[in-house]
Amino acid sequence: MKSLLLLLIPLYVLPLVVHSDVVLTILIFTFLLGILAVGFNIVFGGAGQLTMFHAAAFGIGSYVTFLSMLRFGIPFWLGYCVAVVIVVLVSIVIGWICFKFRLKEFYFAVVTLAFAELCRLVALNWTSVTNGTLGMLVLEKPTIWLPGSGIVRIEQTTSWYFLSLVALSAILVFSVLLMRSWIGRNFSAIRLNEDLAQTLGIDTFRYKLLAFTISNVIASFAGALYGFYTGYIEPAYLAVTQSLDAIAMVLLGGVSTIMGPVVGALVLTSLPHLIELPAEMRVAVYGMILILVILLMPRGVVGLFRRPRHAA
Amino acid sequence: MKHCLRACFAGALLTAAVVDVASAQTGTVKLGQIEAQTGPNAIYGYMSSQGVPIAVDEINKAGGFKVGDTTYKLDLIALDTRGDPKEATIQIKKLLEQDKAKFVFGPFLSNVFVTIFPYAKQFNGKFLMLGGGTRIHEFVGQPGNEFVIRSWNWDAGPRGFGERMVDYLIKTAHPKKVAMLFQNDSGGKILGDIYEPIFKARGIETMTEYFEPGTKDFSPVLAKIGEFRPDYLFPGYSDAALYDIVRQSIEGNYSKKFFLVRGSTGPGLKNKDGIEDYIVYVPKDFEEAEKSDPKVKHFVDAYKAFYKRDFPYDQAPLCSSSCYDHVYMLVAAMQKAGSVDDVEKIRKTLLSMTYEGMWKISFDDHSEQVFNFDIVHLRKGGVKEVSHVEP
Amino acid sequence: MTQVVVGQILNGIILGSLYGIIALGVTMTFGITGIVNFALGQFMMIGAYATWYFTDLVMLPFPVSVVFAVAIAAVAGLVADQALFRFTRNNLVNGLLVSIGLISVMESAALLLFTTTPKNMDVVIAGSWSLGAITLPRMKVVAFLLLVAVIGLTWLGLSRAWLGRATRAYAQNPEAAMLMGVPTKALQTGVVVYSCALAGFGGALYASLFSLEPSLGALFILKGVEGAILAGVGNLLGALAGGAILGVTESVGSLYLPTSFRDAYGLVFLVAILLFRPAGLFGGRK
Amino acid sequence: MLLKVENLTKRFGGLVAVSDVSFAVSKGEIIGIFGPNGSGKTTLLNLLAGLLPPSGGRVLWKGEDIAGARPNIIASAGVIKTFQNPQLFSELTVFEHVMIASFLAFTRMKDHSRWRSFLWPGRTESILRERAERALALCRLQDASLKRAAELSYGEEKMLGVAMAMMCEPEILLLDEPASGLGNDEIHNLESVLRDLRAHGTTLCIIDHKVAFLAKFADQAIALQQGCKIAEGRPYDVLADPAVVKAYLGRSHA
Repeated sequence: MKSLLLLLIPLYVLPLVVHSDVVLTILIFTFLLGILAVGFNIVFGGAGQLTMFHAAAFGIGSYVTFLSMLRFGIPFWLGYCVAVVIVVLVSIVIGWICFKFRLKEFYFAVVTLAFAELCRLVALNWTSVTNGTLGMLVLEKPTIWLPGSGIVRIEQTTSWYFLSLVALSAILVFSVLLMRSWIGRNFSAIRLNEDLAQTLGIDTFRYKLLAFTISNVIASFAGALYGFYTGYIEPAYLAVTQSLDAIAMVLLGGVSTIMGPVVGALVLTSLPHLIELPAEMRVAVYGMILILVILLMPRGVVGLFRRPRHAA
Repeated sequence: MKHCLRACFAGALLTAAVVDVASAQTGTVKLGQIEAQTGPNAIYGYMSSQGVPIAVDEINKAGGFKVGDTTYKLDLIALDTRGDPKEATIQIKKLLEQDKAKFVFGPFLSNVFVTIFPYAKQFNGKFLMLGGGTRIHEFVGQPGNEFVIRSWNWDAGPRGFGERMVDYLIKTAHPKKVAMLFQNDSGGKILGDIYEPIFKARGIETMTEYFEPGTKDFSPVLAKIGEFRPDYLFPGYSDAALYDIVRQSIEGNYSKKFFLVRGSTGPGLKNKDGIEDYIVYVPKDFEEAEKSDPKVKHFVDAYKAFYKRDFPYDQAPLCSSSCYDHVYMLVAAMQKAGSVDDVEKIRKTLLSMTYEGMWKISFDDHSEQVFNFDIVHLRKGGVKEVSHVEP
Repeated sequence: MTQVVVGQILNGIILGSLYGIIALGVTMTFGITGIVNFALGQFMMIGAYATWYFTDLVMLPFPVSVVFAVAIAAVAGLVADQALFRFTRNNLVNGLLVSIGLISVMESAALLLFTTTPKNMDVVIAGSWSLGAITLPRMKVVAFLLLVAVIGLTWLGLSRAWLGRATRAYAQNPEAAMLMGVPTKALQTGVVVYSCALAGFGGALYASLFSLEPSLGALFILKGVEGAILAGVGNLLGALAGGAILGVTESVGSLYLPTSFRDAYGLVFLVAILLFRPAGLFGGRK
Repeated sequence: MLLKVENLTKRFGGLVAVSDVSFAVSKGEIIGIFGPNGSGKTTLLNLLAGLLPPSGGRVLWKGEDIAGARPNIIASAGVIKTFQNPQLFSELTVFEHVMIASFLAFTRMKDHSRWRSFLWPGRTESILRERAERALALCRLQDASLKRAAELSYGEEKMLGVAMAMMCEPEILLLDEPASGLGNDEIHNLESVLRDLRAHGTTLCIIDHKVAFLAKFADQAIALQQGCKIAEGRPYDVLADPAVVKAYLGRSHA
């Protein structure tokens, strides 16, 4: 926990030093996509289940939050609660189907990919609600009650910077607590040897379902914030490429580590802006990283510094 | 001590002024461009991003342009959004805040424009954005959105090229039934919403089908259209799909007569023996115009020299060329307005002037572009008939 | 109306054969090397662009350029296997992620070489046969026959020739096969290269039917995996049937439901099969 | 009667691995089950632990039939099993293995709520750590607690399996061939551990083909052959039983 706070403090101080909007924007996207990556890492790095559904949860989070705000005229946070309820229900249904049939690694990934694509097709074709391919313009902004100035709309980059940083910090603290608790130990048991975990009294079905649901709820949180920050929600949020981005970030940063996904998110978000590559080359570099990480650094950047332990 | 401070302060002011005067002779005008040069839906962005560099290169080689007593050079900052709204957000911020560009070309993609619009709106009055995206039509011309100008003509409306195209179709072929087949994305949906009323107003029965972007086998949806027995098939909107639609429609003999408002003559020429009729809106038929119009000849040669490859006659040359005209039009507006950074004044002159480039370009009161265009009518065997239209 | 439906069933089967050849590649690679080569779609793209290049630019006759295209796809497969897939044998997750990396590398290479503008090959066999209201383009029928022939030959090879039996033996029981002197390393590489060549061949025929874009691989690999799982991974002839079932449902389905649901059918099949008949319709190796 | 097995059978297609086996174990008793390789010993154990669904028969645990229940339910009921070839988490240290195995013990902690331990794990952790040290000490693994599972010797792996089983606070411990593949000093070590377990009053069910080793500990013994129970009773009587001798040595041996 201490190492986590040590890494976060400089980020809080940064906006006082750095004023360039571009750097702050890149960091905001890093934090938001970092939340998605941390969510994925809990189910993949923690419980060892490779899911491809987190992009759908990401999209559902943004769509449902915005639609419930429109339909019921409630503030952002209440809208997000509605999204959490929906995502939890969807995760339980899909998780129950997958884990009841004891789908292993590859087949679990393919089935969750199929469900994610189905959700994307629904978002694409349910034009009366989601406006289909035209996407939806989000002009509302999240509001926060600040002691000094009461209800404040988050609009400027710096306020978005702090909101997304606080959100990321909360998710990171939660994931540290989770992985250090008995739940985290059970996740590691399931990841490393599911049969043995069964004989130790761990109901692997329930804990895999819990990991899957937690990861999707966190992904929907990232989706809600992301949709409101960019101000535009479209079916592409649920696309496979969004899932693959999160997977690449976690692999690059370090699977089963706490800060790994955030490091991966920072590298993959800022990469296109640091090196001025022709567009085609950039996509190639992206693919190259994925290959090199898997073949040469299976434990990712952060993983290099620490032996993999289940955070006990 | 105070005295000395005041002295050197004055000194500093003086030198700054001198330096400023010395550099008054030459300056640079920053020109931003955010287009999707790669990625799945980059076909339009890729084409338009080719015209601007040629114009900028020509102007700078000619020593820049004079406004008042200073000559300016153009500094082009072309960024590739890869069709990803997230990238575009970061890039527009870079252009407006870091590079302080006052003129931005693009985007042609509606979803990119809609994402960066709320952010760009904060800079209303401080910069101009010339974008071609279809959905820009919903925002342009409204109070508070003065910074947006749409650099492509609109289909509907009194001077809309779509209406003129439909009138031409009725005049030449008197069709009773037209089947529309568009891509299931924002561009396709908008085309459907525009052209259904236009055809209805003229008593033509229509049917609209949508296909998934990236579809290659159109035979199921063409079979559905075949049931409708249309006189004309109206497919849209990008060449990527048109080649397949035209070929498969001919091979499956669903319909051999085609009417297009977007896309190029390419598919028609490729299947010239199979088609019976192929009416397509082409901003300029370059093969023919190159022979008669020196400006077009100059542009084609400049393109070949700059990119060192042959000129893509069949692939919607409009985008690369009209953006070429836009650079010159912008420079002319700056010269007429007599300033390089008074955005509001430049905007007014730009919207009020008519620019005689490869096109006769002017803007309607909705600050959307209007320009003359050609209707290319291919008959069986590739016989081509071009008619020029002045909206 | 029924003629239109019959027309679409035939069209679906023809399209299904393209899915089938990729499904066959997926099945063979999974059966022998234990991973799914998600980059097969890109080898199809290589085959397609190579055929277009040799036919339109180098002006070679179509059959010659197909042979060249298949050769190039096979060589690319060998390079990919030796450089990457050799390290991810029997590790599904790493294999999946490495192939995804390979997809973006190969797609951007194609973008660099051929730009996004679609390429169209000159029509190889023009015209179409029609029977009542059903009209089938000649090229499509020829392509279908060639694909079925190649899949049939592969199946025959695997069941008759020694190498084929060794491959099947290895697929069923790797340890036993190894003990009987089956050259596993060469076999695994051989299978990867052969499935890439198959994909290249599929790409060559694809180029004769449709226009080409760098991103054509993505759609076909998903259909290929669906077809392979539908038939039961490891079941060779089943791959063609799996592909055909997918093709028919999509074509006939698009007649009644909006075409935007086209990809949904394959996904629904995939989920249903994996849950209720994990061994696939025809019972392959789970 | 702690555990009562009634005509438990298991068929794999035509092959009958375990046919109609019945026996009973009372609290604190040690029962030894032995038989030649392939006599269905491990299958029987897997049936009891729920790793294999039985084809027939009942397993009454404290009067309640747990046959066919999921392994984790049977484990939380108190029936804990070790593996013939040890199943371990290769990347983790010995201590981490035992901490993971502490899950059942953790769920049975009455004195405070789980969610408080989620936020302030301090107290529960220290209790579990102390129990883990005790279990490792019991199995003579305290000095190896920071070694990674992959670096352990075969004997140490077996001992870790027993330690993990102990952490689950078993009411009955099913030991699957604990002595097989061990060196002499490791067997001595194992024997002293089993004596400690007996002292704790843990009910044991040991299966092995090392007859001499079993006879030393078991209060009661059962002999299996081709899945059937061919003899039952005190270890030395069973050993002397002609049917067992014939099964073991292949011919009658006076």
